[in-house]
Amino acid sequence: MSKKTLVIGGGIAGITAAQKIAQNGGDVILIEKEDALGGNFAKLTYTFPVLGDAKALVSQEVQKVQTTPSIEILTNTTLTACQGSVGDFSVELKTLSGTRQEIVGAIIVAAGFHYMEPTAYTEYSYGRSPKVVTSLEFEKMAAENRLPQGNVRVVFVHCVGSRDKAKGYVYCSKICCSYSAKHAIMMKKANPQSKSYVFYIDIRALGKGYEEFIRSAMEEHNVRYIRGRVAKVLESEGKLLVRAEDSLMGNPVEVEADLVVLASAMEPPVGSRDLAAMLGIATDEYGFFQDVESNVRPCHSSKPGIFLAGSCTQPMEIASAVAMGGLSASEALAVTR
Amino acid sequence: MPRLDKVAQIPKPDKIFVFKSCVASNKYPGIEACSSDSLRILGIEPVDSDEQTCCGGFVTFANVAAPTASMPAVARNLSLAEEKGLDTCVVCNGCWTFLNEFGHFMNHNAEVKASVNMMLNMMGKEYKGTGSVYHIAEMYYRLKEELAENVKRPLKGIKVATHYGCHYLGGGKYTAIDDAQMPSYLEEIIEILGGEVVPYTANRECCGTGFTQVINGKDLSLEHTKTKLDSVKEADPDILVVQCPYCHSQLDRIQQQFNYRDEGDFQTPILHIAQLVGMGLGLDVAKLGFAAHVSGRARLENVLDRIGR
Amino acid sequence: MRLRIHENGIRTIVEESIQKSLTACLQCSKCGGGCAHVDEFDLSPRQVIEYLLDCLDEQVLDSRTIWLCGKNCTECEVICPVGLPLNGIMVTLREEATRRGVEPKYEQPSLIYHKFEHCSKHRREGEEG
Amino acid sequence: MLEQVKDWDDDFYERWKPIAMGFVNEAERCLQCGKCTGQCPAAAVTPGYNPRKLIRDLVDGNIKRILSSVELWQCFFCSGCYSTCPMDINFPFFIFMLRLGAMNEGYGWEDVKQLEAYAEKDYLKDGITVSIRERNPFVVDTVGDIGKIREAAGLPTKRVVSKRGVAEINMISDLSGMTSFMKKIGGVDLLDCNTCDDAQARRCKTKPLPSKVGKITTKTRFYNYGEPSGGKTNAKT
Repeated sequence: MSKKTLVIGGGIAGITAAQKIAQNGGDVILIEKEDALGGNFAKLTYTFPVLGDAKALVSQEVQKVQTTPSIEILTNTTLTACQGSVGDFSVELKTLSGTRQEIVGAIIVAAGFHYMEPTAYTEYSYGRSPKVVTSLEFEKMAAENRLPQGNVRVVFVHCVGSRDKAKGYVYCSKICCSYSAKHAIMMKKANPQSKSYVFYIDIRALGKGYEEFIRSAMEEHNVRYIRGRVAKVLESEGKLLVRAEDSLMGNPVEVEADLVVLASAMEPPVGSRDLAAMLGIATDEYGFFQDVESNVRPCHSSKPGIFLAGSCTQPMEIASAVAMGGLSASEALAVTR
Repeated sequence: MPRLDKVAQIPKPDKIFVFKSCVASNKYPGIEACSSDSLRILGIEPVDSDEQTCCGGFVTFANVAAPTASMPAVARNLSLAEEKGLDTCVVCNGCWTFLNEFGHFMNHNAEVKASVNMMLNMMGKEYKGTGSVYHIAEMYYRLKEELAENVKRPLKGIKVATHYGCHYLGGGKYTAIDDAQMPSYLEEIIEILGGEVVPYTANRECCGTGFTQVINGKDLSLEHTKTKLDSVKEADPDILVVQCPYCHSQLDRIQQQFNYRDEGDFQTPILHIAQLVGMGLGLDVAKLGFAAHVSGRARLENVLDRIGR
Repeated sequence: MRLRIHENGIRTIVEESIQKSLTACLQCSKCGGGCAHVDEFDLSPRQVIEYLLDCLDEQVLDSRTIWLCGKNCTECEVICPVGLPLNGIMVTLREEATRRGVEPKYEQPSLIYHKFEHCSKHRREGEEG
Repeated sequence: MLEQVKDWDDDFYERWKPIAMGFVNEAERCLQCGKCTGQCPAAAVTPGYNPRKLIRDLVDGNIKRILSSVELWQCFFCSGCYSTCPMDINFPFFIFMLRLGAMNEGYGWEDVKQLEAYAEKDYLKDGITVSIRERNPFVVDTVGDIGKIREAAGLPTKRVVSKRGVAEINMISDLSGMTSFMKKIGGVDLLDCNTCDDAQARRCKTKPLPSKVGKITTKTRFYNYGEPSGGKTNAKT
């Protein structure tokens, strides 16, 4: 029986799981398909509800795993085959230098998530106008100090791709409300002259301090929240026309904007169904990994010995991903020793 | 972006049943003449029947009876093509929606189909649901290569704006060949014909006819048409191309009314896509039926002078 | 009627006088729901604030609400979950309306206020457009 | 105005669903997100019209407000709401069916009557709804005879539907109950601008809307969703 644990995914959930196992005397192989650890967290500028420096936080965590001798980090590596059962999985890893066989006792899947590309939402002019960006692109713009300057209006659009039966996903992406508020605040801090508008259906601030965070955007940073889903973004004379309904009033409204930020849905990681088939575990209708019992065993996959962590199971914020990483680490330790 | 998988499913038959539209026949005969002739040039023999009536949609949208009353009329018209074993090609967005949508509804609703067939059987007809309905713009897009080969009178230097019309793209959310919000196949056809596409802001706005609104709520209808026409005027195209005769009639005739009322000076010629293709394919000028056009005829003459008669 | 939203309405004057951002309004409708006289207003206090945010200044200044509300009663102000001083807002609006020469509208609304007859203006020429 | 809960008809929607022939049955899905109204051409030019509110009232069962409203008759049928709806609600069909419901309660007959004339004089007589008759005096001056234009384009002078076709359309109309429905409304004059005299023209321009259509009294409709004055003046700034 192997005492090693394979962690798939070097995002914050995978890093936390690897760290916790190592802290308790286990051996870990941490694989990441990209060339650096950090995952989606590393692409952010600030965290919420406290505006912490995301890059510093994640590099601190990455450094911890990199300096732990019992964690072997393999970047640019993917899983290509997996056989066996709990305590004795034989896995095949494809690295840059070739393939490699390993025997591991447990597997933690922390494959993360993917921001949906809202190309199907042609009504928002995404991909046609450079002034319409996704939240991820907005983060990048903020990191590179490319946010528009001067007297500009920025419109944030909630629920792009989520809560949508026709073209997207029916589920709620859970964190878009909070991160859009974060973006609005970032915009205001970077350019105090700017005016921000947020179009929402409901505000779903499900976490400690989240409601207060969004209220602070409204009250202190003067962000205008309009209840209504944006119907159309048109380009007109170098400006964007954002059309929606102020559904609290019942009036169709129009905002002339210089930048439109689409809070696109969190969707399952690319290739999640293939990975699930390889591991022999179940996914839900969207392609997220299915837990076997969501109330008391949220990190157990449908196969014993394979555990789930982070946002590959459902849309989730950083704190929950960290908690879930810790939980799956303790479950993995229980079967490997 | 056009849905290429849908386009590929459209056949290139030898013959097709051309369903005539009421507005096209009686207000803008050029559309009727051009649709048959252009299809013939592109290698499809148009088949015609004088038994075909109005699509039957009028009954539903005017609320003069429940949709149950237009269902048999739709089925009857579709059965005319089915008898000949052909698919149907329509020139009007309204006809397309009703034939397509109600046909689809009957195909998936055995009870309604049976009751409709009970009526049709009395007149010796039957609706089976075997034929498909295609819009003529779809056919042109499918016959892109043939179109490119046959251009005789390239629309060189002619600025063309597009208006798709609501009932093809909106009503056909899942069945149309393009996305409802940002379609682009008409633009491609225009480029094949050698024209220059002009974008304008209100591209996807409704023409303002609103089925019955132009009769019962004229003020609303005019206000909406004005926003549309204002936006078109700003872009100043030589031609605004539409794919629905009803939009054609609204946009063409209301311009004249605004001019009479001194609410602006609108002189944009409106052309149906069949007329535009007919023009590109070098049909006789009389066949294009420009004499029936109300607004912007001087500009149409100018366009003809530029590209050759 | 589609509105173009901007930021240069009397909203700025109101915000200056109450020293608070109107975007703080939750739009929870507690003010109108708790008000004893809301039936007589044309706009509920919540709507006044939303109109101000939408820069529908004329509608706000033309409304009866600003003349009827915020006189002696502080019901809405007391129950407002974000503590917006609604009385202060109404006072500012009344001052602004007086400054602009808007006629005060104290009279009670008639019962048929909301029931406008269907306009029978009817044109026949060119029915098919 | 204060709305009383007793105004609501809790099971109207349930009762109405089967009447609507399975065309429409997903109003419960509505998220009230307002995407429909945001792009609606009718809402953009009308202060009160709002598809979202109509759906809300339908699901709530606040049906009196919908059926007696002017707004119900202001839809443009552009299908924009359907094409943009994240929950795939086919709202234009709601309007068809709700209008029939409103007519059942005695509203909107004057509108329908004008259209009925097209059905009776053109659709049933010639088999073509939009006939060669020109009803626009301006166009008569500009365009002239359509028959000649048709001839020049190589078409028959008049598009004629075969006798059999017209007979079959009439038969369908009888069988589906459309004819009896139209008899109930009664006929109406349809004028032809080509042939109309001065007296007729005067009457045509000044004729008020009828209060009675055939044997049916039509009730006055109201602006139930807002006042007919809007942000028109502010919209420009």
